Parts: sequence; structure tokens; C-alpha cells
Amino acid sequence: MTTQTTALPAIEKAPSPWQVFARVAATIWSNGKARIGISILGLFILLALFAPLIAPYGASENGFERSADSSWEHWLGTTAAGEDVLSQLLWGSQISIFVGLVAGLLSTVIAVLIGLSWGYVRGFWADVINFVVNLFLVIPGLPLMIVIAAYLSGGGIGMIIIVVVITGWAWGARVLRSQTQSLRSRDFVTAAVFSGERPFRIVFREILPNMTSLIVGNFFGAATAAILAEAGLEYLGLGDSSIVSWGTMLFWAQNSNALLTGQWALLFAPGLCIALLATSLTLINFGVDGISNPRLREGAKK
Amino acid sequence: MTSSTLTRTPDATAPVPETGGGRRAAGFALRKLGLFVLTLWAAITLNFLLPRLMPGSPADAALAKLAQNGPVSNATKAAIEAQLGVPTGNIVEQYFAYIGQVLTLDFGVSYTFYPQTVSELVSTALPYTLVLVGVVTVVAFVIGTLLGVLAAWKRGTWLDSLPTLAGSFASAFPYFWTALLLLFFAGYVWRLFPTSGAYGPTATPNLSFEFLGDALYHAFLPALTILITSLGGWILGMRNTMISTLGDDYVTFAEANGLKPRTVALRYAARNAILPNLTSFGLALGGVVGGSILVERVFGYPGVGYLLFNAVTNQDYPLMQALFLMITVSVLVANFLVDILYGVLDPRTRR
Amino acid sequence: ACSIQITSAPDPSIPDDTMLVAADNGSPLFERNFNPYMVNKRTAAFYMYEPLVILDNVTGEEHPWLATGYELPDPSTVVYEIRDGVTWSDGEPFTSADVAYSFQLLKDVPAFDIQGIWGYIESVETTETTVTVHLTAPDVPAAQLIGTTLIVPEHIWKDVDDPETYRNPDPVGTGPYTLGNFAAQQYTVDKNPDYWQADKVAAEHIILPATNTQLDVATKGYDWAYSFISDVDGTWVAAGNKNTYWFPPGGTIALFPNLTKAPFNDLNVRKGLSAALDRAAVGDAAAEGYMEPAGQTNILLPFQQDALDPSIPNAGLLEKDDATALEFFAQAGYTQQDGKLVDAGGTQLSFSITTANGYNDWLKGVQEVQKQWGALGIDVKVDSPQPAAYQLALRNGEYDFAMGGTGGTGSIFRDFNTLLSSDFLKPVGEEAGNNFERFDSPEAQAILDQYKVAIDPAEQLELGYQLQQIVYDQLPVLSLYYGGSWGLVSEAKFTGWPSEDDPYASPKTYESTPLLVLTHLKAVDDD
Amino acid sequence: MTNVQNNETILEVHDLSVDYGYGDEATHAVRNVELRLARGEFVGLVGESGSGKSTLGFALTGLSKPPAHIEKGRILFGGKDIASLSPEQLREQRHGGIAMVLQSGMNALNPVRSIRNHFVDIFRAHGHVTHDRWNDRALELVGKVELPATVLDRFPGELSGGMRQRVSIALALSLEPQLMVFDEPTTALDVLVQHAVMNTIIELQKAENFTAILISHDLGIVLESAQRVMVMHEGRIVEDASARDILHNPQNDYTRMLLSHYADPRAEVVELPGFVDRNERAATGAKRASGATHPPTVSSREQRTDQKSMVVTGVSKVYPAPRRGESQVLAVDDVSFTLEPGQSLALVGASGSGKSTIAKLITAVEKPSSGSIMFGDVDVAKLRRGQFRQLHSDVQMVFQDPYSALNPLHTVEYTLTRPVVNFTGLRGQDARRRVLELLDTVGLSPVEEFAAKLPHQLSGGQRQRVVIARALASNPQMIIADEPVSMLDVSLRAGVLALLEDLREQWGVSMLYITHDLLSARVVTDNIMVLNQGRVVERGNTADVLRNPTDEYTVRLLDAIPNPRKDVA
Ligand SMILES: Nc1ncnc2c1ncn2[C@@H]1O[C@H](COP(=O)(O)OP(=O)(O)OP(=O)(O)O)[C@@H](O)[C@H]1O
Ligand SMILES: Nc1ncnc2c1ncn2[C@@H]1O[C@H](COP(=O)(O)OP(=O)(O)OP(=O)(O)O)[C@@H](O)[C@H]1O
Ligand SMILES: [Mg+2]
Ligand SMILES: [Mg+2]
Ligand code: NI
Repeated sequence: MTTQTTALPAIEKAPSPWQVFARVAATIWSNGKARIGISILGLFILLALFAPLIAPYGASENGFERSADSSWEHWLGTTAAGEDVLSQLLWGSQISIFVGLVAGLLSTVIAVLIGLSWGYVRGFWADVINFVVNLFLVIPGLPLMIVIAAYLSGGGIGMIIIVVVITGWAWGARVLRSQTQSLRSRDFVTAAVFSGERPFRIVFREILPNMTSLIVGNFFGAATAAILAEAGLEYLGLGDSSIVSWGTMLFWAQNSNALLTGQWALLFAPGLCIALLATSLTLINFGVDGISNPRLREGAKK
Repeated sequence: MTSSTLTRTPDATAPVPETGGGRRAAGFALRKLGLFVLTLWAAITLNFLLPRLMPGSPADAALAKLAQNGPVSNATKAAIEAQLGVPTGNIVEQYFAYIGQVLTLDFGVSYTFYPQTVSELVSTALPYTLVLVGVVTVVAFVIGTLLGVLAAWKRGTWLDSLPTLAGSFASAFPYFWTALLLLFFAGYVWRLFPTSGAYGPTATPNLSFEFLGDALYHAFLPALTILITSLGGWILGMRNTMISTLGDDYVTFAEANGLKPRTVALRYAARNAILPNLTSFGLALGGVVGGSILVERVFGYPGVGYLLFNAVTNQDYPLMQALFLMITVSVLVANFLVDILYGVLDPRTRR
Repeated sequence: ACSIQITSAPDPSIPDDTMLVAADNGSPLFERNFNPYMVNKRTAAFYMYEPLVILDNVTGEEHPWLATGYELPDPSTVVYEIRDGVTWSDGEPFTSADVAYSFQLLKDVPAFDIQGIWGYIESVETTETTVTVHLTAPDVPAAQLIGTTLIVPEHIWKDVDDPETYRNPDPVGTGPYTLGNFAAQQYTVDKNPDYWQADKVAAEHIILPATNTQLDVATKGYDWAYSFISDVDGTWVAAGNKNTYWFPPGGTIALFPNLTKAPFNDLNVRKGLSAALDRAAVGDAAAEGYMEPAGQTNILLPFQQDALDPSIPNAGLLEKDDATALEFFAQAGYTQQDGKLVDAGGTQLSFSITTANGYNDWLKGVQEVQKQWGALGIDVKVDSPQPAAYQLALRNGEYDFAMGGTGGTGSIFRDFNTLLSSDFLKPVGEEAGNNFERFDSPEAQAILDQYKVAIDPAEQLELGYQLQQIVYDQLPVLSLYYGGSWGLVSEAKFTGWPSEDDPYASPKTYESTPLLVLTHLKAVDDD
Repeated sequence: MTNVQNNETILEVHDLSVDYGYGDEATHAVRNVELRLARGEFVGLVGESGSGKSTLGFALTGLSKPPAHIEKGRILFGGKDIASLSPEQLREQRHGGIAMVLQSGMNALNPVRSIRNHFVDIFRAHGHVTHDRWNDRALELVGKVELPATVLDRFPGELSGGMRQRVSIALALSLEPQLMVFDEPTTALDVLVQHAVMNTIIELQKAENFTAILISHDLGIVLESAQRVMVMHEGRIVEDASARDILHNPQNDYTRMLLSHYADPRAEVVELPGFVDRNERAATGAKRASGATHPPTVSSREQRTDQKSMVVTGVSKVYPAPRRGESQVLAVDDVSFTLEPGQSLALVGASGSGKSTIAKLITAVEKPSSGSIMFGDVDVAKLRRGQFRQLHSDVQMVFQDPYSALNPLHTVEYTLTRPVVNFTGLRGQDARRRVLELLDTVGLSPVEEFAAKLPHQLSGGQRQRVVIARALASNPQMIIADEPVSMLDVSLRAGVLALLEDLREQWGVSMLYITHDLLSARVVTDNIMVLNQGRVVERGNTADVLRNPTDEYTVRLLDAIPNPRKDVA
């Protein structure tokens, strides 16, 4: 009984980010749809990582026959500028995935920071945040994107990421706020106040971890939106058409009339890849829904 | 005991006569209104600043176009500036002039489409967008919601997985990509549908059946694109909320009382699940006025989205300002209307 | 290419005497504006209103039009002889008073004076058959410029209250066509039966749709379009309908160095950079191999062959030669180290090339340049702001290198004047009207001043040689390749289109040169 | 007792087992249940939380939803196996068949449909009431559950919990059932309302003569109304006997244990397992028997000399109107009291009487609208957010709901370490030692093992102990316990109460004990305050007040306490 003074095992801390991650990953993986999604995403990430090894040619290596049909040298044919479509597709995956993940991550981080403080603070500051978020919600998204893109032109993918993040964080912040508000009324939050915790710690150690699934969901949603937004911006010619991404491939496909010249792969392949990547994220989100909504997770015990 | 989420509802909440509640309510409304006005003002100001943050002036944009055909002289620039009525005066003067315009709803003359006025341009474009995007948004919401109800009610069967998966896959394609393919095949290869415009090339807009039929025919492909790409969101949203209402006790109780499955599905589960979806619907409706830039671009559809694209790429401040204002206000108003609708549909918020 | 090849399927309801032209783009609707002085006018206004003189920018030839010709009794006076027997489409006769009125209108409404002719004109006098323009200063080339002004009927325009916003919905002109049906998505123009050279006009009607995507152009039986189309043989020509094309050079695409900045102000650096360029490859990348590399002379070949200085080797065309390039760089103090071109302090030569977003051929060209210079160890970045911002950067001189077009006006003087004249010089940060590279050479200015007052063609030719020498030796810009004039035509209904064999005019569908084409075509069934 | 037993069997259950899930992960919620019900019987089904009562109820009514499924066994209703019915047949036979009033009857109504429509939906589904009689029938039904006609046009959200519970009973009744299952029809209701609803059910059963199953974890309530009682434990029916036999001659240990926790707080002497009556104790000087498994240790606690008392004077709290158009709520109305060091004070009253609000006021969670609250020389009402720590090191709270009071993601150790670090300044191994000591104090051993657990690995009683341990971590002088046992089973209650009592006795911690359960107030407090609509209506020595209540409200509260021994005895 009572206290031992010797040989105390190491102090166990709150679940480390890794443990949380592992838990989230396991829950997501347990969902069939999410498993498919993760597999597709994983495949894309592998392709992107090993693009330098897999891609038969450089991304903008040209000088091949223009608008050629598929052949042994060029499985998916060549572009009007004489570049290898397959190589562009592989290299392009780097940008699309990078934009999706980074923009998704950034807008999630902003949404979390703002959403949580918004949900936790009261009075004047809550009004201020409310005002700012509302502003970003009512301001038209794509036009705002276009204007910012025009303003920041020439910034390459960094610019696209900024644009997507600026126009994309507000929705997440709103969702996270309402969740924060409902969590902050839970007893354990009040209990943390009684434990002498400071507001910062309450928000980030007590409330935040309980929203993991929501945040993860928000991340995948934002990443999907970012991938589609990148493609849209590039297609409108407002991105940086000197880089090779799936979006710019579509832009050039349209520009060089791939439909007329019969360069099907040039138009189909990037579109399909975008859709597959976006779908994979949506599928993963199904798994995330499972954690956030216990009712969807039938059979599990409390 | 039951579960950790069980909330205790005090039993003694019989309404007590009002004491000073009226004044508080008035104060509340005033605060709300104040915030609304403040948001509106900020949005209006932002709409003013954003275009001006873009480097280059409207004249530069016009010149750049001309310069592609050969050198342009200084005189040309001066003439163009004079023609376009490029803003004069410092930014503060411009701002006050602009506020004046907002208050009188007179946005002056467009730069890009000089000498057409902004109201002229908007009033020709708006009906098409409102009809096309508006109708499709509503239709997509209705169909998507119904499919979502079906999917949730039959969850675990193919009626669940098919619409859910197909919907989310279809909405994962970039808008313009779907549009391009539809246009190419249905328009150019099979020649089933017209490839551009809102009505036949020689028609003049009127309200005859012939013209309306023609207009519908032209709207079909763009409408289909928007439908295909937006359906998935509604299906998923509705399905997920409804699955959670299906677990609610009043649904179980309705079943225990032997209500017809249809009644339970629609009047109990779906009826409650639709409420949260309304919020997204409000935002979507508000976005209608902004049109669908990508789709209108691909189909050469003369709506607000196309106009907006032109305005932005040509740095047409007056047009941009008017369109942004319209979009902002319509989002605000749509949300307001949805709030009211919420009150009608949900007695809990009604008083 | 392969698979689904959509062929051209002309609308059977369009008769043989009617031409379908992609000349006017609505955005996406047409506005009924035929005021010829407005930027936003309908393109067909050019088919209705005519100038005194048509200057063809491709051939550089002048065609007397509403004037039967002009003379310069002295370098500051131009006398246009007005054509007789021309009537307005409402039947009223066309007179020299109309010409004077039109000039006066541009003075009264400066916004209409897009060419800035009142920068040269002192006063205008008329007789029954002539219009005499007194210039503010001796300026021979100005005669040409002034002559391209479109002329409107005084009897109609004098009653217009506010010409500045007048949209001229029912145009009355002297041109070969009058307005037919107008709808927001398409309008037609009909042949003017009383046109002064009506016998030469073959097409009875012209249809101008508001939307002319490349898919439309290739598949809907267009007779004439002006547009760069990728893989033209695989698309436009393959679509059938007796489609052919002609892509004559319409200007020179060049790299503008910012001459106010080091090291671009060092001729050796420019020479080094120039020698490192494989111009043919850049042209191929930009225009899919349809355009030739441009010589370092600011002269369009082959049409301006006569103006070319024969003493310039290889017609001004410079070959890529890395060894020479490195020699020049060495003289400028740059050497190659570890694959990098560095200055004495070891810093890599590094700059950016500015081009406009959306000008895709330019972008492809710039990327090729980037590759070529990069191979030499130069760090080249590509900056592509929106067109408006690009234009501003160019005018303000806020760039290192910029992609741009030069020449191609059809006038040798103007081609060089806009490129080299010190008149345009402005400090960096202020907008220069031309000479964006800010080339400051008293020598060049002296030649230009002399050119301005030279009436004798032989003297003009000689001065032109000297200007070419300057461009060739001092590299104010680095020419790359010719910018194309992208004429797509169908011989199904009409023949006699300008072509390589019969290069009588630019294949453009806008401005006044189409008048040359429209009065040159023959209907197929007539033959 | 008027028994209309005609012995006609209406429901027969053979060897019924219900599982949640399949295979290894399955929860066997109901195991091998055999039972027979005759027409007109009123049967009680008791058992602790999670013993499978609701699961059985759902199975009987054919409402089991995945993942629940009938593993084996048969349910014969009127001789027919309900498993053999198609969904549509099952639906049709709900009229005149088995009706069920759900455990969470408060949430069993569709929030967006008026009460009238709820009735109409049922009439329309079964067609047993003709269209022209819909209104009359609905009126008749709400009348039967003692509701006014006006409720028909209201929406569920506009009714109180008790009214909603009655509406769902009326709805079930409208099916004209032969058997009605009431699943905890009164949990989550106020004691007074609970009492009234139970009376209605009993009256109805007598009048309509349907067979009734009353599910409850409260043996007292069941014994008050049922003739026959089945006791469920871990999915099995462990005892099935008449009410009288259960009370006087319980066979099963578990049943006996349940019974032992009932006593009448008005009695002269109240003794519960683990508790000797306070007055007796005072008289004899005997220590109460310890409820905790280990005697508490006081190693790291110095006896405090600077004990402060809480002085509350004339405090009122007005909440803004919960919804627009409604009036504001006067939650606490001019309340004064003093809590001396080492004293324990009970705060009792029906739901919504303002008990929790007082707790919030004296812990500075809420600010009073008027009045003063002094803790020692600290003016609690004037504290700002940043100064809370100072107060919370002396005044701690034991939360009502042990499930929501613990962050599900933090281990017990983390939860306890935080206040230790924040208030005592101990770090590292010292802090850990303190945490283990706290766990030991609340009787959670082996301490190391419990320290590493996450809340979901703990039982309700264990969680409640962790919550208490957390409250102790700062060495507080005063503990506010807001209904600390209302969420716990009788079997767990005693332990927790005993623990609280220990703390006060051994450490001189003063305690404000908030409850609506008068019995527990009787055993753990010296003094009592009865609240009604924010006002103190009666106060004094706990035993005195409960034995001789003077206020009419206190009397009603006492009357509402189910007393199994009352009429059976
Ligand atoms: N949906 C479910 N999935 C898995 N297990 C469940 C589910 N619902 C209940 N259980 C488990 O089945 C067992 C019996 O639960 P049941 O709800 O029947 O208990 P109960 O006796 O009604 O308890 P209470 O008094 O709390 O209402 C419990 O162990 C519970 O955890
Ligand atoms: N934050 C709040 N805003 C408005 N009204 C409130 C608020 N908190 C409590 N009330 C109201 O104040 C009254 C007293 O509530 P309180 O929670 O103190 O009751 P209680 O005695 O603790 O009840 P219970 O036994 O149900 O816990 C109730 O009418 C309640 O509705
Ligand atoms: Mg239960
Ligand atoms: Mg309470
Ligand atoms: Ni004809």
C-alpha cells in the first residue's frame, strides 16, 4: 500500500502526438473505404517521391516529336510542345500533392488556431474574430482567389498555396469553433480550470485533442479543395504556367487543343489523377467520420 | 445510469411572464444589425481595396492587349485612359466616390466594356446566371438531399454505396474538366447540344416559348456539369446527418409506435437531418449570384461568372466592385433568409 | 494525331455567297458599338469605315484607298488627293469635308485619337479634291500614320450630341459592307451594292459569331480566322473544308534588356548572352516550329528584304556559339566556375526574365532561353505577372529582361523609332511610351531625326541601313524569332486568299488590311 | 391489492440471449432469459446499469437494432414467435401489441413535430382511429396522462421533461397495447415530477388493465408499484419473485445488497452499509466503519491552521433569458449561509432550484448579480480570471458526472498531476509520488496500475474516485460536491459517500454537499438547507429537518422519496 519511494517507473505523460496519430490512423484504417483511399493516396505519394527515378524523361524536357500518339518511347504520347506526357504526369504529381497537403495543412492550422481561440474567448475578442471570419466567409472565394493570384503573380506554387489558404481557412474555423464551444461546456474543461490550468493549456491540451477527428477531417477536406483550386487557377491561366503540375497540364492541354489534336491522354490523365487523388482524400474522410461520429461506428463500445 | 452525454433538463421551465425581455430583445436585434452593417461595410471596403491592390491599371490591361499587335504609342495610352475613364483623384477621393456609388447603386461605366454601364452589363448577365446556376443549385440540393435520405435509410445496401461513392467521385473532378469533356462529346462529336451561348446565335431574348425552349437547350450542358459536380456534396452531407438522426431516440420511438417506414424516414429522420444542411444551402445559394466562373467560361455562357472573369482579368474596377458587392450582399442575405427559414422549420428556434 | 478526329461540318444553312469569319469576339456577348474610334467597337466597323491609305504591316506596302495618293511638297506638309465617286452607304457623296471633319473630330475628342495624329498636325485645309495637312514639324513618316485614320460621314456625325459615348448603332460608311442583322451572339454584314469597287467584292454576306473557340473554328466550317492553333496540319487542315493556312511574320519577338541596369548596360554582356542563344530553338519552342528565327536587324524577312542592309552578314541572323559567348563574358569580367558564370567577386550572373501571364508562346520561348542560358551557368528566373502588371513593369523599366514585340508596323521608320528614339526616354519608375529598354544613343537619334525629314526613298533606305547597323552592333534588344500572323483560311467557297505565293496583304481579320483581302477574293463557283 | 390475475399468458420468452456484435468482440448483454407474463400483471425489472434491462426490453418489442441481435431463444407474444414476422407484419401488430416507453423518453419526441401530429402519425399508420375522431382521441389520451389539452399544439421543446415523458406514455397508450414496457420512465426527472409520473403509470395500469413491465435500476420505485419483481444481473435474471418475497425474503445476494441501501431519511436512526448514524455516532463517539479499502494517509498533509470559512450574504443570481422573448431566470434569490471549517452542509432541492448555481457562485465560475461572497478575506465575487488559481487551491469541486468530468484522452496520472504541479509546486518524482498517494487515499490500488489507465478503462465509481482525488490534489480547505453520486449505482454510491465522509473527518475539510437525494444528505452532512426556486425555504440540523420538516415544500420532497418498505411492509 501507500507510496513507494524507490524504483518509480518513468512518469507517463499525456498521449504524445505520436500516440494520438497512431490512434487516429488505426481508426481510419479500420474503415474499408478509408483503406482504399489510403492505398490510392499512398500510391500517389510514392509515385511523386520517386518521380525522378520512375519518370522516363524530365518534366519539361522537350524536343520530342510534337503531339505524338502513344508509343513505346512515350506511353502517353507527347504534348504540342514535344514533352513526354507520362513524365509530366509523374512530375506533376509532386506539385499537386504538395499543394494539396501543404495548403490543407496550413489552412487547417489557421482554422485550428482561430477556431479554438474563437470558441474559447468571450466578449470583445470573440466579436472581433467573429467579424473577421464572417468577412472571409461572405467574400466570394474564386474571385478573391483570382485577385490575390493576380496580385501575387509569379510566385509559383507558393502563391497558389497562399491563395488557397487565405480563401479556405474560414469555414474550418467556424466548424471548429462550434465544436470548441460545445466542448468547453463539458465538465472536464471546467475541471481543468479548477486544476489551475491556464487558458492556453486548456485550449491546446484539453480541448484540442478531443477534436482530433474533426481536425483531421478538416485537413482532408481542405486538401481536396486545395487540389481542385490549384487546378482551377492554373486552368484559368492565373497560376504559374511555367511549372509542371496536373493543373498546368490541363491548361496546356486546353491551350494546345488536345481535343482537336487527339492528345487524349494529355487531357484525360491529369483530370483522372486529380479526381483520384481528391477521391482518395474523400474516402479517407469516411474513416475520419467514424471517429467523429460514434453512431457511424456501429458495434463499438463506449 | 445511461451515458455520459445524458444532459439533465430542468423540469421547471414553464414560461414565466416577461420582465424587461422586450428591451433585451431589441438590444439583441440592434447588435445583430450593427454587426451585419459592420460586416457589410468591411466587405464593401475590401471590395474597393482588393482590385486596387492588383498591380497595373485598367489602361495597362487594355494596352497589354493592344501591344500584342505591335507597338503602342504614348498617345494611345492617353486616348485609352480618356476613353475608359480611368479613375482620377487620390485613393481617398475614389473611396468616397465609390461609397456614394454603393449608396445610390450606380456603379458608373465599365472600363472593359466602355461605354456600357455596369448596370447594363449586370442586368443582361444576371438573369442567365440566376436561372442557370440558381435552378441547378436548387435542383442539385433537392436531388442530392433525396438521394442522401435514401442512402441513409438503406444504409449498408447498394442504394447507399452507389450514390455515395459515385457522387463523391464525380465531385472530385475539377469542374472545368467535366465541362470540357461534356462539351466536347455532346457538343462537338455527337453534336447533340449547342457549344456556346445562352440561346441561338440569331435569337433575340424575349419571353416566347420558342426562345425559352432554346434557352433551356443551351443551358443543358452547363447545368449538367454543375449538377454532376455538386451532387456528391449534398448526398454525403445529408446521408451523414441523417444517419445520426436515425440513431436518435425519437426515430426508435416512432418505430416502436409502428409508424409507416416512409413517415419515419421522411418526417422523423430526414426532417431533422435537413436542418444543418440548410446552412450550407444558404451559402451555396448566396454563391449563385457569383455564378460559376469556370463552367460559364467553358461554355461561353453569358452569365455573371463570365463577366466577373472579364472584370478581374481586365482590372475593371467599377464592374468588379459592383459584382463583388452583389455577391457579398447576396451571401449575407441568403444566410439571413436561411436563418429565417430555420426558424420556420425548427420550432426550437422559433418564438 | 489520332483517334477521334472531328472534321469540319459547315452549317448547311449558310449559303455559298456567305463567309463565316472569326474576327470579332464577344465577351461573351456583343455590344452594338460601331463607333470606329472606340477601342471596344465591333471589328466589322473596319469593314465599313475606310482610311485614306491602307498600310499593310506584313508587306510594308501602302495602298491608296479613300485618297488616290498623297504628296509631300515639303517635309511638313502632306496633301491627300481625295478619291472621286465614292458614296456613303446612305447614298450621300463622300467629300474632302468628311475627311477634314473626321480629323477635327479627333482633335475635339482626344480620347478618339488613338494614333495620336494631333501630336503631328498643326492644321488641316481642304479643297474640293484635296486635303492638306500642315504638320507641326517636318515629319515625313507622319503622313502615313495620319492617312490611316478612319473617315466618318460629317452629315451624320455632326448631329451626334456626345460623340465620346456614341455607339453608332446604325453605321453609315464608305466600306464594302453594311450592317445586316445584329444579335448579341452573332451579327452579319451585307455587301454594300454601291461600294466604289463593288465589282471586286465577292462575298455577299459575312457572319461574325461572338464565340470562336478553336474547336468552333476547326469544326464549324469557318472560312477565315486569325488565330494560332496548335498542330495546324493535324487540326485545321485535317478538319477538311479545303482548309489552308499562311503564317507570315508580323513582328519580331525580342528580349528587352534593361539598359539602365548593370550588367545589361555592358555591351559585352549583351553580346555574350546573344551568342549563347539558339534562336531557332527558341522560335521552335514558342511557336511549335512555325516561325523562323529573327535576324538582329529589326527587319521582317522576307517581305522587307529590299530594306535589308546587304552588308550585314547572314541577313543579321546570329548563330549560337558558346565559345564566343564565353569570350565576350570574359571581357565583361565573367568566367565559368563549377558550371556557374560568375563575376570577379564570385557572384553568379543572375537575373529574371519578365513575360506576361497568359502569353503562352512567349512563356515557352522564355523557358527555352532559360534553359540555354542556364546551360552556360547563368541563373535565370522567369517572372510572369498578369498582362497589366507586365505592361506597367515594361513601361516603368522595372525588370531585368523582358519579353516583348518590336517592329511589324509596316513602317521602317516607326519600327526603329519606337525601338531606339531618345524622345521616349524616361527615368526608371516613370512610364516610357516606347523604347522600353531605354536605349540612349545620340547617334541613333540623329539618324532618326534625319529620317523624319527625308522625302527621297533612296535616302530613307540608306538611313534604314544605318539603323540596322546600330541594332546589329549595339544589341539594344536581342531579337529571337518572328511573331506570326496566324491566317487560317478555307478555299471551299472563296479563293484568292493572301498566301506565301501571293503575299499581297496580311491575313489579319481586323484593322484595315482585311479590306485588301475582301476586295481580292473570288467566289469559287464564279470560276 | 387489487389483482386482476386471470393467468392468461400473454408473453413467453425461452432461453433468450442477445448479443451486441459478433464473435470475440460480442457483448453478451442478455443471457438465457426465461420468462412468462400473464395478462394484467405489473412486473418490475431491476438491476444495475448495464445489466441488460434495456436490451431485453428492446428484444421483447422487436426493436433490437444492429449491432444488437438475438443470439438464440424465442419470444412468443400471444403464442406467435415475433421473430417469424416480416417487418411489415411486425409494424402492423404494434397496434394492440407491445408498446414501449423509451428510457430517454425526454428525447423520444420529434422536435419539429407538434404533439398533435405525433398522435396523428400513429392513428394514420394503424387506421384504428377514424379521421373524424383523431382530435377527440388525442384529447382523451393526453387527458389520461393528466396533461391539459393545450399540449397538443405545442412542440416537444416547449414542454418540460415530465410533460414530455407523459406525452410519450400517452403515445404508447394510443396503440391500445396489451403489454407496455416502461424503460426507466422517470430517470432524469426531478424527484417530485418522478413521483407524479409514477403515480400516473400506476393509475393507468389499473384502469386500462394492460400488462406492464417497469424497468428501473431503482428498487425503491419498482417495489412501490410492481406486484412481481425480476432482478437482473450481468444479463441474467437472478431472481424472479413477488414484491413481498423480494422485500422480506430475498434469495439472491445481489438483491440483498440492493435492498440494504434503502432507508428512510426520516427515520430516527439511519444506517447504511458502511455508515453509522451520525447522531448515534456523536452520542457514542464511535468512528464510522471505513468504506475505503485503505485507511487514508495523511503523510504529506499538514494540518492547516489558517482555516477559512465561506461567508455568503444575500446572494442573488439572475441569468439572462435563455431564449429571446422569454423572461430572465432568477436562479438564486437572496441566499445567505456560512460554511465553517470542518463543517458539512447539505444543499437539497428539486431540479432547477439553484443548487448548482450556488456552487458556481462560490467557486467564482459565475459572478453573483448581487450579494457578497467572502472566503476568508478574499472577495470571491471580485476575482478576475487570472486570480482563480488562488481560490481554487483552497476551494475545489467534485463534479457530478464522472463521465464528462474526465478528459477521455488523458491518463489518470496526467489528470492528477496537473493540479499537483499547479498548486503544490511539486515536480517530477515528487509530483508522481503525490499522485500515487492521492490514488491510494481514494482507494484506487494498485496505484501504479490505476495511474496508467484512461478514463474509459475505469468503472463509474472508479472515475468518481479519480474526480475526488483531483479535488484533493491541491490540499483544499473546502470541497463542493455537486451531486457526486447521482450518476452512480447504489452499489457504488456508498463507497464514494464514505470516502467523502472520511476526508472531512480526517482532514477537517469543509464540504458543501449538493444533492436532491435526501437519504444521502442525511448520512453525510451535519446541517441542511432546502432550496426552492432559488430561495432557502428551510435550514437546520440535517436529522432534525428531515425528521420534522416544517416547510410544505420540504414535506413534498420527502414524500416523493420512494420507500419500498412503505406499503409492502
Ligand atoms: N449499441 C451497443 N453496442 C454494444 N454494446 C452495447 C450497446 N448498447 C448496450 N450495450 C451493452 O450491452 C449491455 C447492456 O446494456 P443495456 O442498455 O441493456 O443496460 P441497461 O440495463 O439498460 O442499463 P441502464 O440502466 O444503464 O440503462 C451493456 O454492457 C452495454 O455496454
Ligand atoms: N447559464 C445559464 N443561463 C441561463 N439560465 C441558467 C443557466 N444555468 C442555470 N440556469 C437556470 O437557473 C436555474 C437554476 O439552475 P441550477 O443548475 O442551479 O439548478 P440545480 O438546482 O443545480 O438543478 P439540477 O438538480 O437539475 O442540477 C434553472 O432554472 C436553470 O434553468
Ligand atoms: Mg437501459
Ligand atoms: Mg445541478
Ligand atoms: Ni444573300
